[in-house]
This record gives sequence, structure tokens and C-alpha cells, in this order.
Amino acid sequence: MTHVGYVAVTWGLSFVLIGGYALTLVARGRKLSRQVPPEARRWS
Amino acid sequence: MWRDAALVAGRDLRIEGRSRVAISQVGPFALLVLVLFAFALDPERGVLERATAGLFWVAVLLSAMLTLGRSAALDEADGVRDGLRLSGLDPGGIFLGKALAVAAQLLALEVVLAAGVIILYDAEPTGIALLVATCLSATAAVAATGTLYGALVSGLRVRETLLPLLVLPALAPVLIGATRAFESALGGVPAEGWPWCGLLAGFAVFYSLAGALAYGALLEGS
Amino acid sequence: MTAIAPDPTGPGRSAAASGPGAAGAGPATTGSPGSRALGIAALAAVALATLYGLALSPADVEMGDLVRLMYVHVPSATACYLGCFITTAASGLWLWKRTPGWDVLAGAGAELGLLFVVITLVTGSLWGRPTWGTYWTWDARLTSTALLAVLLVGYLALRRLDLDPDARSARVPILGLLLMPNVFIVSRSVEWWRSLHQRATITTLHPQIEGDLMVALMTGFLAVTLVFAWLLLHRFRVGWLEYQAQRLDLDQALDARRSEAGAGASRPTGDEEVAK
Amino acid sequence: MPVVHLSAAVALLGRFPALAGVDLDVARGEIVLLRGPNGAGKTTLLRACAGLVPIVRGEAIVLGQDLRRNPRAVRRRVGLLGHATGLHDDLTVGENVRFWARAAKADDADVQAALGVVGLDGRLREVEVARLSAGQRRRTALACLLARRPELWLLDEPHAGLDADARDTLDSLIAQAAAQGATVILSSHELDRAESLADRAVDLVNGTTSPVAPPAAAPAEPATPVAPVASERPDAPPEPGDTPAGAPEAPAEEAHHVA
Repeated sequence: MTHVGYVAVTWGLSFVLIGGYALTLVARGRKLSRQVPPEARRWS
Repeated sequence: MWRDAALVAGRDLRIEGRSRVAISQVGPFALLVLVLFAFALDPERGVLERATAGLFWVAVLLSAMLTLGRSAALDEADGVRDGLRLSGLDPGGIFLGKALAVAAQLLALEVVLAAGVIILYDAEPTGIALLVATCLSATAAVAATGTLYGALVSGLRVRETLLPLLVLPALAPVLIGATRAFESALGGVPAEGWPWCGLLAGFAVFYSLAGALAYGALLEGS
Repeated sequence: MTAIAPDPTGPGRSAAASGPGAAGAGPATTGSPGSRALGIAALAAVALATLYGLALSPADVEMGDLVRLMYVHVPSATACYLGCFITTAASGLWLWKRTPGWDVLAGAGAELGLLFVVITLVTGSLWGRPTWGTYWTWDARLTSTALLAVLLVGYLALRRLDLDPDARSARVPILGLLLMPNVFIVSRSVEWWRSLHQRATITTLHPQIEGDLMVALMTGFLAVTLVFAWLLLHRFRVGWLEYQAQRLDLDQALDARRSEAGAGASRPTGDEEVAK
Repeated sequence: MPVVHLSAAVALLGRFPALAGVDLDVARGEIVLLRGPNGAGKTTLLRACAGLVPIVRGEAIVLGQDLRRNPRAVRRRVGLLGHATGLHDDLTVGENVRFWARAAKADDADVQAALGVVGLDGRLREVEVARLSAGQRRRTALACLLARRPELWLLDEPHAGLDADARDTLDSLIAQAAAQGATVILSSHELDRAESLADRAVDLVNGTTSPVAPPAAAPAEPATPVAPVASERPDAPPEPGDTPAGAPEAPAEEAHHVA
């Protein structure tokens, strides 16, 4: 495989960015869910 | 609506004429930018001549930020916004009036800057009609866009810093179009510049309409 | 996308409907049976895309293995335009309907747009370095993408300032409504500008992709789309929770206001009719 | 039909309910004084009547228009004199008054008359507002209001910053306007002066029209400190019928203050 470094950095960075964003979203969701009465979370 | 626009434009221009900020500060600032460009880009190497059109419009945009900031600040003084809401003036008319006042100031500024680039950068205009048309349409575009975005950030504490961040990317097409048209008019082929001039005119019409429609809703938000 | 069914009056109702009886069960999260299914599908698609993109598909004849960057780059660019489109559409719907869900959706779209535009720019420059020998070139697409990023940053900056949902003015939705037209005008003018000077230097940005490479690109699209949908769903729910947490309980506030201590009348409240 | 009809009106400043249930009915030609301590919501009530602060709950009819649906139809017929004057510092007195008058489609004769009434038609007319004293600024703002010939006058502490002569002029202007059919709502800390000017007074406490005790009861109540009553009343905005129920509130507050 040529340009292994570029391929690895591209895919790795994308995984880190999206995964990190997803984790912060879940964490924020958990924190806020505790502040809000359950009836406000109409999806659960 | 046009009556209201004339009334508001008259007020803004009268205040600017009275306070002389445009003449005593914005104009000199624009010329200073031209001089700074000369320091940054060595005049001996011919960079200035090739970049004249772009430098001219960058100087216009930077100075326009000051003019737009002042235009927005006028309505934030001491209950003026409440007065406008109570006045019964048509919001679209207020928008057009403010944009017209800004456009008039920018046109005056461009005359000064044009003299500046002719003297300082040794520019030689060839297509006068294209130059004038470009100035008019680009100025209308900058004034309409800037007045709309000025209303978008009005009343916020960070207004002065947020306005350039929002308005400059939106004005990127104006900078591109006006610069290309000017390049054609300054020693290029004028015929190549007219399509850009058309783009500028279309941009100006779009933002004038958007501003006239949106201004009422923006005036409501406190 | 369809999983959240932008319904301002009942966000996520479709997801809730898919899992009846789940109310109150489990820890308090933004997850729901629907979103979990979507998440599993997204993870599977990501695994598939990784498998195809990095292992199963062959290298391109011209680009070699650099083509594997495209499987991330191109779907990300599409996703960021999708985010902008959602912001503009939701802003317009907010101005029309004035229900808070659309405003939350507009913010979610812009935030996801920014995430994917960053990925697009980073992967684009990483691709440019070995291809053109430089991380940045004034290519039309790169330049207009960079401007798109600045437009999104500006929108989110204004949004951050204007948080109070009850006293929300129209300025954020109006800026959101202008986002897509701005993106369009900017990218058209930048492309026109660049096409005058550089003779299509970068048409190789999207070379002919066929066969197995096409399959790999398609799995990339599938993965990014599903991930985008999952993120949008959760971002929407987080935004909705923020709105609920900030929302004024008006009845409570009114009672508190009427019973404020210490601010009582400092004068006798005498005759209503004042002697003239 | 009353010029102003508010029923259980609620208005928010940001997230703070500055008006927490106001009932107010003002007939044409009346002069009504709003009384209340600082922070009672007087300014917000006046601004809400002008359509500048949205009413989010309750009924609000001003000048025959539903304020919640169509505030813009009300605004041009209202004159508001607030703490902020709405004047441009770089324009002269005459230019300011003419701008606002022409915005309201009044003509130059109205401008001249208004400037004459407030005593600014002389040399001061050509002076830039930035160089005026606070009292002169307020007189200029009053001239702007007069020139627009509003049907409803909303005056937020109009006496503040004026000298004795100007106050007398203002009072006679208000009385004259009311006699000619304009309606006036004002707040003032000059209570003696304002009470003699007004037809009646409305008390505002904690953002609500506090119920008024019967004349005899107020001073006679024993000074027993009682916790504020309002918290025990879970029912929403006070209806007109609430008045007797809330009656103890006023003496209780007073006793609190005395103690």
C-alpha cells in the first residue's frame, strides 16, 4: 500500500473527530436528561 | 416606503455630516490602508500595479466595516430603536434608507480611494463606464448586505467584533467580482469585466430584497 | 434523517412509538430503541466501509492508495452540505411556524455541518499534499469549502450569544435562512473566478471511479449518511433537552414574582380615587 | 370601549416576569397614575401598553387593537416618554423633533407648535442635543411626543429632571390633552403632584395590580407582621373578583415595612 501514512491519518482523524463528537453528545444528553423531567424526553 | 427611506437616509447622512467621522476618520483610514499595502508589497517589483484592483476593494471593505458599525450604532443610542418602532415608519423603508446612506458614504470614500490609487499606485483607468458601473453595483451590494447584517447583530454586546466575522465571508463574492471587473477596466479587456458587474448587481438586488423583507422582524427583536 | 421526523410538537415521537413501554425504563439518556437500532446500523455500515475502503477494494490506477481518502472526503463534503441545507430549511420553517423544535433542528444541522466541513477540509489537504505537493491550493472547491466553514462558524457564534429561547429574536433564524443562499453564491463565484485562470488543475479531484472502487465509495456514503442521521438525532434531542431545561416555568416564575419578599408597598395603599 | 384593557396580562423581560398579572382598564380621556415601588413593573407596563414589550399571557386590547396580535397598529398611535429620550445627539433640537414628527406624518406646523409649547422655539432650537442639559433633553423628547399627536400618552416619570416651571407646564399639557380626548397613563415619584393631576391611581406591586384595601381598613389594621400572602394563592393572575380575597395583602406589607 502506498501513502500508508496519509490514509491512516485521514481515516484515524475522521474516526476520532466523529467518535469524540458522538461521545460528547451522549455525555451531554445524560447530564441534561437528569435535569429535565422525564415527560420532556418524549422518546423514552 | 420610499418617503420613509428618504427620511431615514436624510437623518443618517445629516448625522454623519455633522459628526464628520466619515471625513476625518474613515477616509484617512482607507488611505492609510493603501499606504500600508505599499509598505507590505514592495512598490519596486510591480506587485502594487498588478494588485491595485484587489487592494482597492480590500481597502473599501475594511473601511466599510467602520461605516457600517457607525450606521448600526446610530439606532442603538438612547431609545432610538424604540422610537423607530413607535414611529410607524415602514421597516423596509428604514432598511433602504440606512443602506442608501451607507452607499452614499461608501461612494464618496471610493472617489477618495480612486484618487489615492491613481496617485500612489500609478493606476491607469481604461474603461471608465465599467469602473463606474462596478463601483455603483458593488457599493449597493456592500451597503445592503452590511445594513442587513448590522441589524442582525444590533443590540449585542459583541456587535463590533461579530459584524466583520459574519459579513466579510458573505461579501467574498463581491470582493471577487469587483476585483475582476476592476482588473478588466484597469488595463485589461473591459468586455471581460461586464459579466462580473452583472453578478454584483444581482447580489445587490438579492440582499436589498432580503433586507427589506427581514428588517421588520429584526427590529422587533429587542 | 427520517428517523427524527422533524416534528416540533413531538420530537422523537416516531422513535418513542417504535418502543412502547420503554418510558421510565433504563438510565436517562437521549437514546431510544429507534436510535439504538440506527446506531447499530451506523456502526455496521462504518465497519463495512472500513473493510471495503481499506482492505477489499483495490488501489486506483492513477492515484494509487490515495483513492482511499476519497471514501471519507467525498461523503463528508456531501454531509456538510446536507447540514447546511437542514439549517436553512429549519430556519425557514421556524420563521413560518415559530415552534421551538425547528430552531433546535437548525442548530443541530449547523453544528453537524461544521463537524463535517472540518473533516472535509482536513482530508482534502491531506490528499493535496502528496498529489499537488502542497497542503493548500486556491482550488475553487477548497476555497469555497473554507468560506463555508467560516459562514458556519459565524452562524454558530451568533447562535451561542442568542441562547435565551423564550426571548429569542428572529435574527438567528434569518441568518440561518441566508446560509444556503450564501453558500451557493460564494461557491458559484469562486468557481467562476478560479476557472478563468487555472485551467482546471484539479479536475482529478473526482476521477473516474468504477467497479470495486465505486462500491467502496458507496459504502462510505452509506456509513456517513447513517452516522450523520444518528448524530443529528442525538444532537436534536440534546438541543431539545437544553430548551426544556432553560424553558421558563412561567407559572412558577409568576408565583415567585407575586410573592417577592421585601419589595412590598412602602406607602399606604389608600383610596383608589385620588381627591382632585 | 376602554382605550386600554388589560386582563391578567403577563410580560417577560428576558426570563423575568416583570408583569405577573395586570388588570387595567382605562377609559378615553382619563388620566391614570401608576404607583408602586422601584421594580414593581411600572416601566414595563407602560412599554407593554406601547407594544414594545410583548404580552405573553392574558388579554391586551389597546386603542381597539389586540396588542398580542397586532402591536404595530397600536404603536404609531401611542406616545411614550421614557427614561430614554430617543434623541440623536448630533442633531439639533429642531431636527430631532422634525424627524420624529415627519416619521409620524405630522407637518412642520405641528413641530413649530410643539417646540413653542415646551419653550424650545428660541435659540435652543438650533442647538445640538448633545449640548443640552438633562431637563432640556426631556423637554425635547416631550416636544417629539406632542408633535406626533398621540391618542394614548404613556409617560414614565415625566416629572423627573424637570424644574418647577417645566413641571407646571407639563401638568397643564397633560390636563389639556386629556380634556381634548387623549388618554394618559403616567408613573411618577412626585406623588402629591401626580395624584392631584390624575383622575385615579393604580397600585402595582411585584408586577401585579395589587388589590386595594377599603379606605377605612388600611390605617386601622394592627401591625401584625404576616408573611406575604401571595405565595399561598396558587391560582393564576388575579381576576377582578379576587380583590376581596387579596385585601389583607396591602396592610400586611405596610406592617412589614413599619416593623
